[in-house]
Amino acid sequence: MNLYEYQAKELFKKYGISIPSGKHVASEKDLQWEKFPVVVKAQVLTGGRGKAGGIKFANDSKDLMEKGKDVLAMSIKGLKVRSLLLEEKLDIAKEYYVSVTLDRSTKRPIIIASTSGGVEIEDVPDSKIVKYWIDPTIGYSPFVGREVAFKLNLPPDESKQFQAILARMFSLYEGYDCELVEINPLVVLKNGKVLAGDAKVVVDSDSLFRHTDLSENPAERTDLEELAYKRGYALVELGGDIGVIANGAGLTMATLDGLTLKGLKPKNFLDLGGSDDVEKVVGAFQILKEAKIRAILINIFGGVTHCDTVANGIAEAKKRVGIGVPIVVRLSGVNEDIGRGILKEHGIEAYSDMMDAINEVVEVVK
Amino acid sequence: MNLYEYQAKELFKKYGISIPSGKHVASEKDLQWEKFPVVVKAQVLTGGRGKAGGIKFANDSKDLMEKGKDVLAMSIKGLKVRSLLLEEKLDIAKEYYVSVTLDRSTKRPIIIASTSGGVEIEDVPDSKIVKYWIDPTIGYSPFVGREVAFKLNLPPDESKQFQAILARMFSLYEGYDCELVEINPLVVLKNGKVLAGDAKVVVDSDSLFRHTDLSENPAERTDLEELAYKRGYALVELGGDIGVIANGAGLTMATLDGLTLKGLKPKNFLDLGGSDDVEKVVGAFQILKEAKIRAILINIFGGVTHCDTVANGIAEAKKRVGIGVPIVVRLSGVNEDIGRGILKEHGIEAYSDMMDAINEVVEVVK
Amino acid sequence: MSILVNEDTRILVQGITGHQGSFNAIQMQKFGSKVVAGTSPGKGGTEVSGIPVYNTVRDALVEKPNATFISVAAPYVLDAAKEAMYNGIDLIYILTEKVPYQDTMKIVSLANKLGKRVLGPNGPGATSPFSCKLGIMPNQIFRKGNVGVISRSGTLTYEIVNQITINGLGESTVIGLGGDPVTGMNYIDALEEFKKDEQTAAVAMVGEIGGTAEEEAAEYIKNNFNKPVVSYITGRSAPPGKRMGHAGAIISRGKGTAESKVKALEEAGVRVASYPYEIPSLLKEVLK
Amino acid sequence: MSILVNEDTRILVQGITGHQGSFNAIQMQKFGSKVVAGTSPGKGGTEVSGIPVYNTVRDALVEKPNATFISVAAPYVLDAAKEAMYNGIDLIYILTEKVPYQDTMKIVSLANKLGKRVLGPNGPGATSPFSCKLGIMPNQIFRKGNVGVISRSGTLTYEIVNQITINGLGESTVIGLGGDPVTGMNYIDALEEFKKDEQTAAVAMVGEIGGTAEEEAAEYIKNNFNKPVVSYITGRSAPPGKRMGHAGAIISRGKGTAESKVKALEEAGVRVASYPYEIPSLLKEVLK
Repeated sequence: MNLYEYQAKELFKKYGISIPSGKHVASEKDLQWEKFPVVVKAQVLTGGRGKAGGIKFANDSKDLMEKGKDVLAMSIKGLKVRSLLLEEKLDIAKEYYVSVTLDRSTKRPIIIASTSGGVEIEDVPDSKIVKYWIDPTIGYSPFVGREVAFKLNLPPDESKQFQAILARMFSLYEGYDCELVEINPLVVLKNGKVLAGDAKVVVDSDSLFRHTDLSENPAERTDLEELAYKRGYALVELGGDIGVIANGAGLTMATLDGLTLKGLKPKNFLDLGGSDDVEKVVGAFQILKEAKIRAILINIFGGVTHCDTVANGIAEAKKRVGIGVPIVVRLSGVNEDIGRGILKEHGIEAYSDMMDAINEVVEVVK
Repeated sequence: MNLYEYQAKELFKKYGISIPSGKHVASEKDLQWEKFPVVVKAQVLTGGRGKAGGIKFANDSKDLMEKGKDVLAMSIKGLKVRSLLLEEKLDIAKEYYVSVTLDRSTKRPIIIASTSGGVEIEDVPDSKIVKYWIDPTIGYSPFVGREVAFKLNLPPDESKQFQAILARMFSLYEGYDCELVEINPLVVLKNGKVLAGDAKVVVDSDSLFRHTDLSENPAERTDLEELAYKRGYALVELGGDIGVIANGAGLTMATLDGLTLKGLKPKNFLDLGGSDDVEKVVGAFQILKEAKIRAILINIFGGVTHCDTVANGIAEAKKRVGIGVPIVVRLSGVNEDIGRGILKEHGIEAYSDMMDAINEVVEVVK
Repeated sequence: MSILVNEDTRILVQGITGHQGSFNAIQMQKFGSKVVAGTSPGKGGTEVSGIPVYNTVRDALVEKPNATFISVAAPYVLDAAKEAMYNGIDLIYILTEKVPYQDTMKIVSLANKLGKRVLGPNGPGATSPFSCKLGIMPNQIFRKGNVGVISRSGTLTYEIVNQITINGLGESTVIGLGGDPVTGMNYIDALEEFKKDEQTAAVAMVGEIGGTAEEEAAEYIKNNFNKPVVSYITGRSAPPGKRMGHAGAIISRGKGTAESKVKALEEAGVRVASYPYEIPSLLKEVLK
Repeated sequence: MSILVNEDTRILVQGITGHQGSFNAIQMQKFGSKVVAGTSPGKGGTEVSGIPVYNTVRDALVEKPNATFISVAAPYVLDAAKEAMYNGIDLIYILTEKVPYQDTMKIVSLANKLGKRVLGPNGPGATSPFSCKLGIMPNQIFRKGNVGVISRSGTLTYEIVNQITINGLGESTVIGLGGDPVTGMNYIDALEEFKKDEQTAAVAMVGEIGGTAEEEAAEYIKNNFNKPVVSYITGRSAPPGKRMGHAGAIISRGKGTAESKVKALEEAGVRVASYPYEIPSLLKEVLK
């Protein structure tokens, strides 16, 4: 789960990581500030808000009110700005980069740091980046911060502050089950103080049961995805016109790939998951009913999910949901024959081979 | 460092371990309580206060005042009672025992628990004691509490509370660098609630730099020990009449053992430690001057501590301190010859062999 | 002789009285696995389909289990895995999905230190027809044979195993690694075992988008693996930045694309299928 | 050939610019030890007695150290030991006293996992005359010979080594385990090394009150040790419940008495001296 900058900075505060003084503002009436100039920052879960005009400077109360309203009314990359972060304007001398994240390939946390901050880290040449993998047996210890700081060649006073910040970032990374804790830019002020200019924190959604202080943020979901999410389905909208229902993430992806290789454009990823429930099948159709599609392909390899259950679900959906497009079904595995029999009663001929079903979809949408 | 019961219970509270409602009272004027009867518990750093009359029950305010004053005026095993803990009287159904401590031999924390609580754990037969060693790689995890609780055969509701308490005791054990966290008795009330009747916590003195909320308690020191402690010397009073100054804990103990084997009674353990400082030597004599002794044996094996430094210290002490008893000196190791020369100038013949020096002490006190 | 699980595997089911635990304990029994014990704190002394239930893993040791099937809820998986490892269980299979990845990292790091194996979380387990199934794969799709199968997914694995079986081939062991970003065993761990296994003549490797495990496996195959490998990679049509069902199936910051994986595998001499159904014919070719 | 330290030992001094660090670095050099590098954050590029100083252990690796002498202040010992282990140093000697024992336990547990050795804290180190001294023992008390010495104390060790030397015998390696309740190496670890060491013909074991390490060593000697052992145990006259200088030297709850240790050793066939000066004659007897 991505956190907004203001949420991430609240966590920074909790962990003792220096941040600029600031205020989170969700409505016009709170557009007030004492010491100008002030920075007005759109709170959106996407990068590049600066270029998109989501960061503005205000010089007095009137200016703040105007610019604040402007930014509150914006959408950035399709995402509506719902709130702002007002922050003191910083007297910036240098901008660094530092992050803690998971390196999937070594299964270790990795620290990435650079004295070239303020730009996307992907755009910084490798020679200017310091990487440090944390040994899971040894964990984080102050020497890690020293090694990174010396490799970055920081002056002593910056080094000390940097090490304190890095240690706290790592505590936050572990304490809140983060996937990413990133400060970009890590700012060195003209007076020598080091603090977090921006803050990006991604928390593992699966860990939220132990972080009850975090409420779930609305992610970047399309309307269809939001509908599916609310009803407990794993759906990803893809933009094509063939509705897909399958079971298992791998098989669902393979179904999409098969359609794509045949020149069709799938509308969605929808995984029934490891359930064996007629209503779960019916519900999937109810969601796809809201999508503009030309056909639906159901691809089931029966295991935990029995083929007869799916067949009953399809029959039920035909009755209750009223689907206006052709339905192509493939059933294989547990109770395949029973399922095929049930569908036959409802006028559907189920395939047992996945490719046959895909080819049939090609036919019906011709 | 041993904590008083009231201090230990403050830590219990911090860690969420259930304790009786109570109040720490250091002076008569605070001898007040709402709901009677109340228990008046002497706060002393020794066991057996119950038998010594340090725990009393008061039935009303007047009774509390009387008994409180009584206990405040007590000394238990030579230790003055300086404060009290007033606590609600518990409606006790059962008394258990549970502790977390270090097992030196396996270098692992060990959990010791028994349903036979309220007595010294040394007096409980092994068959009624459950021991559980924590694997340092795996650490404490809820399954540990389950295993211990099932082995104790606790009823489900007690088991649940016991597991919560044990997990928190372990957090405290690690969080405060404890040498011991002990609850004896762990009380089961008639209403089923489980809580810490008593509380014993010993914190590693070497860890106090990171537990700045704990102030150092006056330990059970004799006047001579307290004097030495304040001046930075490791001194243990032993009760005999031969003063001992040596360097290194092992060599100092060996010196005491040598005197003892020869039928003499050493007054003290005093280790000069790894210093090379004339004043440190002089200071040692200044401390022993306060002790009733018949002779002083100085036993030095010169390493970090140079023999000439010690010789100068002895000479200085003879001049400044005015020691009224014979001094026997043994010098060996670094700068032994120089040291012996210096002492000769001051009329002291130093031995180079430890046994010769011990035998000389036997002679001078005959 | 198969890998990881065989007739000597003695399975403990942690959380045996739960829905998943009891259902799969019985399915494993039906397959022919030795399910020797289960745990469920407070239910010690009862039984599930003749399998004795204990309060703790320690108590269950009287049944001499050497592998465990963990199906407790996600918040309790770390504790269950620690309990199993503390008590000397060698193979830890975790069915549970949505385990926080830092918990998985702790489990994996501990297992490495203690010399234990972890399979999963969020995978279907391991099956060696017909000596042992540790996991949740459907019982009826297998035939004993010489093809080792390694996969990160569940149903797609069954699909491919089924294809292998109905086309007259058979499996030595089928391994589901799990769909999370961090899992215990990975492709290379499984390949190392298949390399040593005399029963295995070829390997089918089923991959998906996300991470670089397939690329690393390709590197390993190129330099260290002497048996033929065929592969199928799914997620070619997945857009970047979207999790495709599995927590681990995501293309992020340009990493984890199907193209990259296919390319790496082909460069390592692996024949990569376009559709799952092509796997059996590719296998027949490389096994000639 | 001596144990633990020898002519191949390349010493790093962590905290080399401190008083203890610089003094002992020079003393070790004088003894003939290869002191190849030191660390002191922020002082990289300087030198101490010709020994190059680096900011971090990582940087110091260019000098190929394989042992470290840690003399940083107690609160920083855990970090220093982790830094050394992370960077692959095999032998960690810790001079510092008053290290919190839970820090020591972490260090020891890590070292066990990573296959490293820890000597100390709060001990004088290890000396093999005259190939290497790692620690703070006085340089002038040694003679090369066939007696291995193991001790928990400092000065008393020097006393006994000196006795051995002036009585015409000599030492293979002298090991000071340290006076804390928890230390890295213990008697058994050292005995295992002496058992394998051809140079060592007999062992002098110096013990003291507190804990049960001597009793465990006695058990080991009885069952597994084939060379003669003589011993001296100090603290016979110490009262229970009092720490005698060393944090570990305390008789508590009836455990850790000198009597218990002497008894266990004698039962294991070890000759136990009443006074330190008797050690050489006992050695001469057992070496006959």
